[in-house]
Amino acid sequence: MIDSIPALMVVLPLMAGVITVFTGKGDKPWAWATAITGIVFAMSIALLAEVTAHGPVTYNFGNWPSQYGIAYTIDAMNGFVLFVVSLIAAVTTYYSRLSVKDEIPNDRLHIFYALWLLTICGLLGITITGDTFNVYVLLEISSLTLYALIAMGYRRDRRALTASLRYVILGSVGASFLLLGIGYLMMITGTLNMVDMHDRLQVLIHNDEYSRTIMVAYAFLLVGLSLKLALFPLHMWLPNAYTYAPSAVTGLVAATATKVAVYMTIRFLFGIFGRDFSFGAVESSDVLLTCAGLGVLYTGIQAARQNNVKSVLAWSSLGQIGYIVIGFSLNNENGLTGSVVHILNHALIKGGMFLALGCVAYRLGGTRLTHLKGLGRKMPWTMAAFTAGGLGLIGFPLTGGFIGKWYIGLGALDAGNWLILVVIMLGSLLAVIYVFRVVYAIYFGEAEPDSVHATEAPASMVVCTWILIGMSLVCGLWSEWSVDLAANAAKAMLAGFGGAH
Amino acid sequence: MDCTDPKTMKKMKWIFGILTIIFAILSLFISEKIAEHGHFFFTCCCPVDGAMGVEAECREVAIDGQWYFATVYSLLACCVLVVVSTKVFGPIFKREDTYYND
Amino acid sequence: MISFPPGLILIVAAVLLPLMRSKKAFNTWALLASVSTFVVVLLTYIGGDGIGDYTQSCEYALLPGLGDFHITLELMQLNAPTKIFATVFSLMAIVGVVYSFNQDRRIELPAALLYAGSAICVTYAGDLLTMFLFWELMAVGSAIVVWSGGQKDSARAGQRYVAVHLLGGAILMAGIVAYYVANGDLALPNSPLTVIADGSYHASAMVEYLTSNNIAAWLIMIGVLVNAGAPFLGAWLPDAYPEASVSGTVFLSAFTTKTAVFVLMMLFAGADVLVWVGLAMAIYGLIYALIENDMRRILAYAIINQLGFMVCAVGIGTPLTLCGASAHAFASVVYKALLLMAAGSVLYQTGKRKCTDLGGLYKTMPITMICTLIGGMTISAMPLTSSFTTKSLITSGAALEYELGHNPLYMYAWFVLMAASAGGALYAGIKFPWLVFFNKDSGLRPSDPPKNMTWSMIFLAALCVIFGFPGISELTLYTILPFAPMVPGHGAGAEPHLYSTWSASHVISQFALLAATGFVFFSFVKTLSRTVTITIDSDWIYRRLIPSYVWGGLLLPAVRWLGKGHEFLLGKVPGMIARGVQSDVIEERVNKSIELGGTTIRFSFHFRDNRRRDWAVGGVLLVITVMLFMYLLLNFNAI
Amino acid sequence: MDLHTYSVVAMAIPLLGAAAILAFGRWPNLREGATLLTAAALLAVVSCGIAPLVLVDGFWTGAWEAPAFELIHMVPDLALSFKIEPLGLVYALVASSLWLMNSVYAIGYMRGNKEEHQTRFYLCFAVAMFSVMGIAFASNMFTLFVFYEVLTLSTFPLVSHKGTPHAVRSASTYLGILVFTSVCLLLVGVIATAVVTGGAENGYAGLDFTRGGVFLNYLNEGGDVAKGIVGLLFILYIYGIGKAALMPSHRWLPAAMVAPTPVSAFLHAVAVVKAGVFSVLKITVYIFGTGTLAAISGTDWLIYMAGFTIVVASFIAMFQDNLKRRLAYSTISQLSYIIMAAGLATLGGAVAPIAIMAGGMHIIAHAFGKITLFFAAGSIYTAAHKTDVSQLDGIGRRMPWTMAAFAIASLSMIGVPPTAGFLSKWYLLSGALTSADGGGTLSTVQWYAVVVIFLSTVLNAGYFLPIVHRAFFRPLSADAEAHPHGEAPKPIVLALCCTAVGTVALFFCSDLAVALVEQLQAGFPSSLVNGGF
Repeated sequence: MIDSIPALMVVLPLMAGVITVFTGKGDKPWAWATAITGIVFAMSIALLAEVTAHGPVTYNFGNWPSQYGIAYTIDAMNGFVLFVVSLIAAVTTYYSRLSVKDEIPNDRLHIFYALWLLTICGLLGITITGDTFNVYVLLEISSLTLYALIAMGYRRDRRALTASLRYVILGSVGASFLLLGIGYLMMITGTLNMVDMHDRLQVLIHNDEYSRTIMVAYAFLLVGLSLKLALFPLHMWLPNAYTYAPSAVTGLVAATATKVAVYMTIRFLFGIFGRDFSFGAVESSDVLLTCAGLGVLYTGIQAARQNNVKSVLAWSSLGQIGYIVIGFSLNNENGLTGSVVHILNHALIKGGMFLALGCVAYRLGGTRLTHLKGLGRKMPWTMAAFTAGGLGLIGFPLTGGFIGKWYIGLGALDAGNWLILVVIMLGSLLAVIYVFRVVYAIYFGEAEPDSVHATEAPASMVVCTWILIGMSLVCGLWSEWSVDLAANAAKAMLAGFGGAH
Repeated sequence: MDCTDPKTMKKMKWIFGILTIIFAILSLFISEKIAEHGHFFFTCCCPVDGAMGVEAECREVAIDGQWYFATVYSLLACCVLVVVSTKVFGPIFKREDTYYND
Repeated sequence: MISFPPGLILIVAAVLLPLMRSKKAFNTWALLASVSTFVVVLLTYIGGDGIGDYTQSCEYALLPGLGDFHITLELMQLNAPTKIFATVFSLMAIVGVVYSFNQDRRIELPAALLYAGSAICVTYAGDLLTMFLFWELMAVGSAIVVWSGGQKDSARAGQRYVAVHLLGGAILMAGIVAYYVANGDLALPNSPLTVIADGSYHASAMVEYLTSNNIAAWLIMIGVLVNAGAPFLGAWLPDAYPEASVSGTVFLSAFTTKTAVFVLMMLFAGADVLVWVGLAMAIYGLIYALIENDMRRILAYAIINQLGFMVCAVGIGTPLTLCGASAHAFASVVYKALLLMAAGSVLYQTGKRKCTDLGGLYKTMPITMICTLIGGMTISAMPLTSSFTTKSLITSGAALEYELGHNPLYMYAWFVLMAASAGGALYAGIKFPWLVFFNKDSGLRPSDPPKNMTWSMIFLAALCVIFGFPGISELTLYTILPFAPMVPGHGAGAEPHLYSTWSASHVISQFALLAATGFVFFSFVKTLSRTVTITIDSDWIYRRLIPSYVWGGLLLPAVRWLGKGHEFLLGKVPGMIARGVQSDVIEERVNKSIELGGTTIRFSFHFRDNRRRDWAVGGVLLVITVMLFMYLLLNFNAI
Repeated sequence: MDLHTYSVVAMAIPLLGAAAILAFGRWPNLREGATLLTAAALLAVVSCGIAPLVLVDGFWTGAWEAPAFELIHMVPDLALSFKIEPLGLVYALVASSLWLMNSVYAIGYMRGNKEEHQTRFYLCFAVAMFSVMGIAFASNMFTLFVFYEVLTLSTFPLVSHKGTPHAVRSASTYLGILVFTSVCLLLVGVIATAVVTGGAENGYAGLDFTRGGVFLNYLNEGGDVAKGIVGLLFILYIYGIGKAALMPSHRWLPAAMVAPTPVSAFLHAVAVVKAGVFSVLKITVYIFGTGTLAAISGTDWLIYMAGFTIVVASFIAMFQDNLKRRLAYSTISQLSYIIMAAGLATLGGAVAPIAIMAGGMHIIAHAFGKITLFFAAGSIYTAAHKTDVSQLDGIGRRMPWTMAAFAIASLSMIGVPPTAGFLSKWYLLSGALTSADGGGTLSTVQWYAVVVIFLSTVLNAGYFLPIVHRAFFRPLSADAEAHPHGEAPKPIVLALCCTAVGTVALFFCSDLAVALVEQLQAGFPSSLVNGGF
């Protein structure tokens, strides 16, 4: 059983997604999706345990040798990301019942959940696969379904359509860049398998062969990945997409999509090109740090001036991605550990906060700042979750957000880069401002006439919100386990291709 | 004598002037031995021994010399003090009554 | 046996007095407290054999604990000069209480008693810290006395007074701390005074510190000299004393400066620098007294002038001069209080304080006039007054010291002191009574003051005369001096013997000096008649220089500039950043303003319009292309 | 009970109190009862439970070697752990005893002025006290940082209590400056400390407060760090601790004056600013070590800056007509006494221990004096509705107890005996006048410190005593004649009399205070760097 888990992780949601279309109406699609994501989550835990205990797991589809067939390789790095993605998927799916019913036309629920599962399938697939072309395929699966999911927010706000369209265009550009890059690499290495590609690339680089081609492939890949992970200044698709998507979708996407893109980037930079090439031969460290650093500041300021709280969080996500990029761009163990652990913590925090906003939207029909005024007394649990999450965004000590920043900070100083440390702290300060604006409205604002009669959100939604927020707090307080996992992943990545040899 | 009358000033000056002369003569009278011993000025002017009431010849001379000197010295000192304070320091340090409006 | 410092009685009384509701009870208890203090002071002399017996003590652990920081306060120690200073202080407390019977301020008298009590406690202090604690209490008490004055400038003058004293206190404290740090001990260096009694003497630890330029000694000396009214440090005295009330000034004149003399005597006997300081004070006080117009300011400068004698005497530091300093302190407390009471009576009766406004009062204020004359004669050291003896002790001491050692310093001292003595007769003995009571008629016809004031004056006038009577001083004053004022005999084998003032020549010469002074006064009377002016002293530094130039010209602009910098950083920069990033369509605009340092800073937050045009897709694609090329170009040569 | 376990008990009490306050929110009497009970219990635990154990000679130095009470271990270098040592005890004692006073006072004030949101008010107070205990007993820099931030956040609702736009803006300034400095400077310093000294993973103390100082031990164990880096880190720490209000990061203090008076008292005397200066002392002693700072000999700037702050803040105070603003600037000035003490300690040698004692003593003395002053300001506001100094003519006749307490506290601020302020001034002067090399000569910077103390004495007198003069010696203004009033409500008068008496009592019964600060001296013999640089 354990042997086939890697395949099941992808195949199960894929098949289930197709089946969902036929599950009928009402709560059935939701129940089906919940069950599937639950199983997937359980499998991811099993996989993570296996990887932690016994090292990388490889699964060859159809028992083809890896250089011809498709191989799924799970090591400390993607085992960890798989865990994060499936965790978020499970929780948001369970959460989504009421929220989706409220926001999606009831005759399309089955379609919605079909797309939902396919998105999850794509995200898991990207993470799990050891085959570069497979990455592209699954990326397209997840992206296309995601475009549709985002567009489904049109019922509440028609701007979802334009947001989705923009995402389609830019996402496609990014994907095609990736495809080009992968194509170049395949051309010179003759393989699509990541391990093989890594090994051959190292030889080529060492012998100084095809260096221009490698360079171009690298550039295409990095720009494509930057677009996918929404690195400043290639982030334009993200804020509106997050803002106008249905609440549950935002929760899922914000917590997973960019994280998976980050994973891909780390995989390509460290696992395929190797750190000596990525940060030695090519000076991408400076470019990435500059972009991410400026991005942290710019997006922080933007977040501080949004009136839609969902928009605030969307911009904030960009800033947090900036931290993650800074972390791995530092090219040292502490920095990379910080990045990885922040993938988890930020996913939990941001997922939890978007779910909290989903609760607000469910009760009040919107998430503008004026909606949240005075909600501290009316929706105490939801708002407490939001506040706790906000502290995490700031990077307040004892929350998950702090741990990642701490390690990234250590990494920055290990690299002797005081400036970037200051940027990180300034980013935290901006986070204080944008979080505080909202929290102040929640607890000290006078409720608007519309929201006077608001009550606490349904228990199922609040519980899901709190699961994520609670986990983020746990990860902040007893963080040794998550940091250990992240540190293992970081060590593996620094060592080259995930230690799969 | 009406003390509020400005003319009193002149009378007072005379009175004190005469007193000064009397005391000076008195001092001279006591200090006849100055010339005899040739002492002069400060070593002769030690006032302490006089105060002690010791009857030592040398000291006697010294004592007397001092007393004679005292009259002249105090006259001079007072004049200098008055002139210096009113003519030199007065103009420097005297200000309108409203100088400090604090 | 008395085992607590008698001043505590007055301090306790000072705390309890404000609780008295009726005026009568108030006066009665105040009088009772001061009289009992006087009695207790006298009782403290009993038991020891006088000189050298300083064993009675009352300890209080101030900073107990571990290690080096254990400090025990010796509250009660009979120091050599304690007797005479404590006696005159407690005496003045009684007279002062009586004199202020008819004033109606509820805070002044308790404060004055606190002040007097602390002064007495200073004289009984067994260590530097105890001394300092009561020293500061004196400052507090006396400042309240000044504030109670109710004159036009009392508030400001009191403020300056207390600031100067607290500054002096801080300097003194720093000195004590430095001494403690260097020495590990705070006991008052009593030894030089005891040794002096045997005729031989050497410098105290403090004087040695002074000569080796140890900061401790210098800081302590400067701190004490502030209270002593030394030039440049003492401008508070003529500034504040005239602003106190009629009765308050009497208290003020008695304690602060004389405790300073006491402390100087305990610590710095024989420090040459004090000779210079004392001479400077004598001259400085004299010159200012001569050109001053306000009658109480004249007397304030007179205090400085007379203090010059005492400080100089301490600096000479021989048995004779130390006795002279303490005896003269006694005499000058009495006559200065008497003169200030007289001046106060005039002020009380006429409401005027400038010599130019007064004159011709002798007819209607005969008792006051007579008392003033007695006071004037005493300050001039007229034979048959107390200070004829006490001042002579000092001048004779200086001369003797010159004769013994031929140190020219003491010769200068003698010259200057003689001149100052003559000058003192000039302004206080003649000028002050003349301008106030005689001279041209001001037209005022006030009567003598109320009985309690009159009798206080008469009592003090009597003291001046009694102690001036031949033989009386020897019987009374000499017994409470630090030690007997002995002078060496001359000639082989001559025994040292007790100093005596009364010789024909000395008397004659003193009269000669006074007569000459009188002659000069009436010769220069036109020059000496006052104009309506004030004299500026070193208080100019903190009344003009610092407020207008240092503060107004230098610091205030700096502080304002600092405030502007803050304003810029806190107020403008965030707004600039906000505006710089955001230049698009505005949906919501929130104007805010913040008060900072009196100025209003306006923030303007612009919230982004969600409908505004984002970057067009084409624009983003352009950025993507640029990024791609950037990578390619940046690394074109890398490989 | 183990010594260090007490620290958690001390923290748990205010937290339980907070829960009780929340539960009793609807019943004001019960709620205030809970506040008072909590405060009393906290004081009892700190003064009767912890203090005796520490004061037993030598006990705590042994206990210091024992492992700290570790509540939560997060990752290497990051752990919430607590340890009791004398400096923390000084702070905890001051805060807990004054909290009791402040609670009594707050009840009188809040009811007297009919303020709203009282439950929130008392709740935040209790939470703030919780964080104060956390700061006092933190055993590593991270824990201190955490509770430092909790204190900032929990006092924000107190500062903005009135809810007016002005209050909110001022509170935002308060929060903004404190958070900015702590995040952008202090946290950077903390991270850098972990990196520079190798941290727990390499077997060094990392962020744990260490006898002699983390850096000192690191250097003495053969570690290597550039002098410039240590100096830079010191700057980061000092300015990162914005609560110490060293110029130019002092602006939050006057801004916070918009708060109700009990809060001002809490900020200025009990908790917040004390947390700042306490942290400064703590990092000087335990993170850097006086020996390290003496060796880098580049910390004179701290004394110069502290002296500048003392003098300039006093000057500004002199020109403030609003009573509370004047007190606020006075606080800024007085805090720098403690910073100056920390600065003097960095001269090393014989100066260090006594300077640290001066800092500890001034924490106590200033706390008692300043709380009295604020109580008096609030008392005047409650009884007479007056906020400006210029309105106080003759008020001493109507409110003799209040103004007498004010006068006593003023004397303490100036450092006049017999008040607590004298003791700390004594120690501070000792620190300034003790020469680092023991040879009896003073360096320029020491002279500077001495002169600043002189100036400060005069300036303090310059802005406090005129108020006393006004109150007692000026006639009542015509306006005041028309609006008769008496003393403030009894709880207010009781509280301020207690603290005023405390100010004097500290002088006469200085045993406990002196014994405490002497523990600092006894426990931390100044040691020098013997390698590294």
